[in-house]
Amino acid sequence: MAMAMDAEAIAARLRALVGEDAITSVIAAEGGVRDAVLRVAIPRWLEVARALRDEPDLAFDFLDCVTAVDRPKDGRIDVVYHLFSYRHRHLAVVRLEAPRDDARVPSVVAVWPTADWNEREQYDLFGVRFDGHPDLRRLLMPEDWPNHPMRKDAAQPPSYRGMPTTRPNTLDLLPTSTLVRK
Amino acid sequence: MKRPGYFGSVVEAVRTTAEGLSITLAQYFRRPTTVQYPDRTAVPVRESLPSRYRGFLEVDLATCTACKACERDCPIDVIRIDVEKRDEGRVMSRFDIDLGKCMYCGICVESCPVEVRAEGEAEPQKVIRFTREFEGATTAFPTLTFRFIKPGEAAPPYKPPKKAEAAELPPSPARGEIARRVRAEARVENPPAFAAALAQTLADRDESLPRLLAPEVLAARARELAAKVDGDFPSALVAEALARTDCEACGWPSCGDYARAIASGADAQTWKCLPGAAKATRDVALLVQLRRGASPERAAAAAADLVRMHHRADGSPKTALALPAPIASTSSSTGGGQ
Amino acid sequence: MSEIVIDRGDGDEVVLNMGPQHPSTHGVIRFVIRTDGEIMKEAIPDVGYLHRAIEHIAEKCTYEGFMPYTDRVDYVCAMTANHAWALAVEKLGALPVPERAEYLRVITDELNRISSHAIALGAMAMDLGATTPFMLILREREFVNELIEELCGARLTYNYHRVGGVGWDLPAGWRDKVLRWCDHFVPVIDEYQRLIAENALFVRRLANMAVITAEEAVGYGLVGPNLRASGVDFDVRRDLPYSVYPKLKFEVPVGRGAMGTVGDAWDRYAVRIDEWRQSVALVRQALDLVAGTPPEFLSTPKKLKPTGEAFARVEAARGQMSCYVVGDGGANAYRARFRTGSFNAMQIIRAKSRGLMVADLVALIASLDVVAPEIDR
Amino acid sequence: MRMRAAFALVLAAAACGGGDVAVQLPATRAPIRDARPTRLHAGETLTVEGRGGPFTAGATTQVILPGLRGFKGGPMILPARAVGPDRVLATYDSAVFRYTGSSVVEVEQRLPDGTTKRLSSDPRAPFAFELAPRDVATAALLAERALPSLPGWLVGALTLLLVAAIVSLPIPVLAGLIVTWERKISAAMQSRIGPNRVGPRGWLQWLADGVKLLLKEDVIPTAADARLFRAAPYLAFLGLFLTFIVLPFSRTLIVADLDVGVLFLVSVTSLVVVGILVGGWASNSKWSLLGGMRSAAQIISYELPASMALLTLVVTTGSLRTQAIVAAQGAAPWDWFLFRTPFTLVAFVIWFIAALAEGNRTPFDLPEAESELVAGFFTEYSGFRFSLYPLVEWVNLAVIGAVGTALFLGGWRVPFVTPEMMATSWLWDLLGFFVFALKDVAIIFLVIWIRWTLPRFRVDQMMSLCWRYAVPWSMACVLGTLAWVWLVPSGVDQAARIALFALVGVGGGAWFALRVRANARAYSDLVLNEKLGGGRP
Repeated sequence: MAMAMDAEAIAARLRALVGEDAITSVIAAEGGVRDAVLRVAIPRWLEVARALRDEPDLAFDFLDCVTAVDRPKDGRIDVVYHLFSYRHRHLAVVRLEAPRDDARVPSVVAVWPTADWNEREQYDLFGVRFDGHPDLRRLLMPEDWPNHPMRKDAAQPPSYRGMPTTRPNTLDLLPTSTLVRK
Repeated sequence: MKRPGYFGSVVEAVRTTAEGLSITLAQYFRRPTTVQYPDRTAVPVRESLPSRYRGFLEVDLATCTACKACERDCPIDVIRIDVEKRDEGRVMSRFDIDLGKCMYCGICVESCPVEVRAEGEAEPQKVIRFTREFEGATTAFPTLTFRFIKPGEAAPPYKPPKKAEAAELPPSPARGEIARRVRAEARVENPPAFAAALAQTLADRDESLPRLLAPEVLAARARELAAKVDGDFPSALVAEALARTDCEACGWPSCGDYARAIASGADAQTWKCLPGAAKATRDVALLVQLRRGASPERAAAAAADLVRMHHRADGSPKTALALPAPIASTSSSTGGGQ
Repeated sequence: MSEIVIDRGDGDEVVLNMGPQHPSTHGVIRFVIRTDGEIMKEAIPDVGYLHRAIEHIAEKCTYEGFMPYTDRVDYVCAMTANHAWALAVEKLGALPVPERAEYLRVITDELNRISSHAIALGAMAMDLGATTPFMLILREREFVNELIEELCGARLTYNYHRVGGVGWDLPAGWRDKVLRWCDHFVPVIDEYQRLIAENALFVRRLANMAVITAEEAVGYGLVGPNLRASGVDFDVRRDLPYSVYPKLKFEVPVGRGAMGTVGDAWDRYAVRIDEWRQSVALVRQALDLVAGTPPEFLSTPKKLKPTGEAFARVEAARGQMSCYVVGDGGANAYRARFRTGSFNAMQIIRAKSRGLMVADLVALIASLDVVAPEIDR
Repeated sequence: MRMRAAFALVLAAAACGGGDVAVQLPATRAPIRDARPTRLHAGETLTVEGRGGPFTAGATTQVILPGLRGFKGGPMILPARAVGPDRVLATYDSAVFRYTGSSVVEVEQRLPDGTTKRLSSDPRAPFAFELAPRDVATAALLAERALPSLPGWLVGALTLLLVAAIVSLPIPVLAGLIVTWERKISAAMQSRIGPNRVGPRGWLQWLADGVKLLLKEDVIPTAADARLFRAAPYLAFLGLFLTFIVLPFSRTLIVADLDVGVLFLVSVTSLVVVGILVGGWASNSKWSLLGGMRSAAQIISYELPASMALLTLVVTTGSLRTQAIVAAQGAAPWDWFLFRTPFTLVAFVIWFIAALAEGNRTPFDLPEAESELVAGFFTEYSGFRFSLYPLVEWVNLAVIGAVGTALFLGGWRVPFVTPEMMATSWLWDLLGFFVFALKDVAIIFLVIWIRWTLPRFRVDQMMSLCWRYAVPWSMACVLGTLAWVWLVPSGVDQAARIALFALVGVGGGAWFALRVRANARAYSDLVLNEKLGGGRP
């Protein structure tokens, strides 16, 4: 029986299933935040994930998207999971707030196989370590790339293996009319 | 659904193959839809394109108010506008668009505030707009940088009439004319590297001194260069005299840099172009003399002495110069000199 | 991109390096194949060769300035990528969109879906050796390109949608041309079906090959035609409706295992052919309804400096493309994330490639309709 | 071009020894007992033996064969000389074309006293004569006699080389024309225009490509086995070139009408697989090796059904000679072997599929499957060495066409003209050659047409098609034909031919034409960009 649940109902069900401390809070969908967000405690995330998928009333069988958002001002990196249920047609947004310098989050590859590459990409670009990931390597950047490029504080290395990573703007190379007249 | 059995698959194979063959034979008798660009199309492809086609950009400087909205909104800043304060007021001294890097997204056209009436167009166009030109194939990459204001010239910004708000939109030439003119100029400005070098080596195969310094040849060359060296002294003229092979024998990273150094006087040794040999030394010496105001005859004589001093009879340079450390060129080295 | 160091397997195993430049990897993707000559032990994908850091660029230019970059997220079906970004930013800033713009968006999305499927189906036929269907179907794609070129001036990377509407209105006479093309295209679909889809050789190459069950499809996050071919009846246009899709009637083709089992390579092929027909029907309905809408097609937002986060989904040609935008009040997006159909489809190739033959790997890649720009972004 | 090649073949026509031994009936008391040998080449002598010394030595004698019609129409007269009372030696001087027929032998002598004596052999037992133009061996012999100054073996070798050159010169031209035609057909089938810039309407495109390939540098990979790498293409070319010897282009246009024609044909094509395998291995690249192995497996396994299919024909005609097989077929379509019996029809289909497989043609072009093996066994080749492999593939097309025409579609038989009538003048042979060429071109079109319609087999499917379908069915055909030839009375046989032709030929053709018309009418050609319009060839 397909019965869509909203964020509050989901949070309540999860607290009942996993424990009071699993869901730290629920951010309601108002102001800039367009979808309600469940803030989950990082140590309990794996259990919550299993509950989200296996609980018949929740049945979140599709992990839509895993995104890391670097917030240096608050000193944290948020890992946001967007989930969807084909049976109940309802959505859930889970946010894990990890400390910025050593972001360690349990991997959910065991629950949703699609998390494999999603997590590898977020590790590659943001440096979020996913514990328990079978093969946590860089996905997009070369193996020996010096930093995690999409972090707000990541400077672009001037060259990689002898190849310059920036090129002068072709317009600057053209001598302007003033130079010629001198 | 179960796959057909042993004989069923034979029947299926025959039936579907026959069906496929009948389709391809039917296709065989249809008219081909391809067109043999570039030389066998009914009309030049440019005319067959829809009016909204996003080809090369062009700017009608007569109606441009130099508000720099397009330069500001372009996501990859391919537009460069320089506005200078001159005695006759604010003036645009440079309007370049690097169409080699542009992604033809049209954001600049949308952000341009001034609307104009282009010849033969119903809808009002903008000052910066797309044309239906697209043939930009070139071997020298700088050709794709369209310079709507020639270096050294200036264009006063357009002042839209205040009071006649509802007045007729300012007229503007048909779309494409400006683009074609600027593209032609760009092609002239950047001769393909290899063509120039090839033409030069083929044209004057015999570069021995007697022929190069023969009185009438020298005098004719001096007069020819004198006509070119009117007041201004663009380094491109010097660059043309060199061998344009960027071989760094003269110590400069490229012929353009050596030419600019000679033009600006930074490098007085005008005989260091080894591949150019006597011919290059002669032409450059003539240019330098004429630049100092000498008459063609005195310039020819001075050039002849200089060449005889530094070149053997067959035109080859006397001293195989040891390469000095490359001198930091005034601007980063690029292909052909400016 | 990683230098995968393979330990030398047992005696007769050959390690083949297919890609990154290879005629049938549909873009710059590399597969390290461990095989004994014909049967593959495994095909390990290695991606990242076309990574342009589009998500990072989103943080460097304004919301409107980023729109042309979304064309490059999936240059084969750029329109739906535009649409995803427009939806996400409009949801983030709660911006109104005129009704005419919604219809124009649907029309261009469906036309682009047809031309994208044309490449998918044509390239798959070519990978299995039949070059004629590829040429014929590219001729139809050329017509679609000409139609969209007349509408917005570009043939591949359109930059047609805007935040708050679309860039241009319908040119005069365009509607009849599209209808004329639709009447021409429907019989071509039937001919294409008879020429290649039902060809015995083609069917034998694809039926019962690389069967993906519904659980596997959902688990690996397959979306769009790949998901529906495995029997999961889900389409974002109908089940999480956006734009004006609720006003349009269309069925969602689902894999029925007509030539083998549900979820085999042939089903993925057949579902795309049926989607052609649905898209033509959608274009026709939208063209009729757009005539009656008020002329305004774009309401450019005055000040676009939203804060908060928004998540939008669009049914792209390669399945549901999700776009997650975080705004911090600045003119540029604070964080933008595109999750595309090919990205998920690539993950299942390694699992499905075990035991297939080298020729089948080519068919598997083509049946999943994977394109490199979407994987690496 | 093809006409000059045909005449060249005639000048160098050669037939070496053997042939059917005509059964001689015991002669009665006729004055002439025997005439040997009955198979004569121009330049050889005919020995006529009399019974009881009927001839007078030294008299001017000539041997007359009334049954064979001489060049100018009258009975054939051979100049002869009587070397003994019971032996006359006649020299068969020269004949441009092959004569076959039976005739009585008569010797006419003018005696010193002015009377002429005419003796004849047993009228009831005519001799079956076969007079053929000079074969290469006799040609070499004559050349040696004509040039005594040069050593004998050199002249012989030069003659053979001349013959080989004359036969092989048109092959690259043939390949070029077929390549260009294929590109034009594939273009038309894909709504493209195809080559139309080089030469009249693009027909010299092959020359441009050939010259380009000649100018390209032919690179040998460093780690490749250089000697084998260079030899491989020539092996493949040799294998293909030898098949031209037994192909009957016309009644007399055949290089060597070997008695083992069909067997020779089947065995020679296996040289091509050696060339491909060696080429694949010598390139020392994984992709080429895979391509080479796939192609070897494919060609070798398809040789079996191909030879079994041809065996059914040999069983029906009773001779391996290609000319004999052509002679056994009538000119009318229902007399062709294609529609002779249901078994030969199936044999044709199997042989055609096997021929496609041996020529690496789609749907069997696995060895050079671009999408998987980049270019298969000739990935590493370039320049002229590379051009030999496509040359082999496209001339193979012509060979498939020629073999199919000769063995299944009645070869050079001109409708409503009996072989005897054809023997009368060389114009009939020319017409026969055109009929042969027409059928050859039809089969080539079919092979090209299939390439641009069907996708490719997978390796295991190709093998299963061969071993689970082609081999058993071809064996069944052979047995079926045996039973058919032995059991079916000729009346039923004739009816079966007409029925089969009507059903498959006419019926199938009509159904197919209807399908083509339906597809042609399915949708109208659309031109959106009127200014540019559709393509014009």
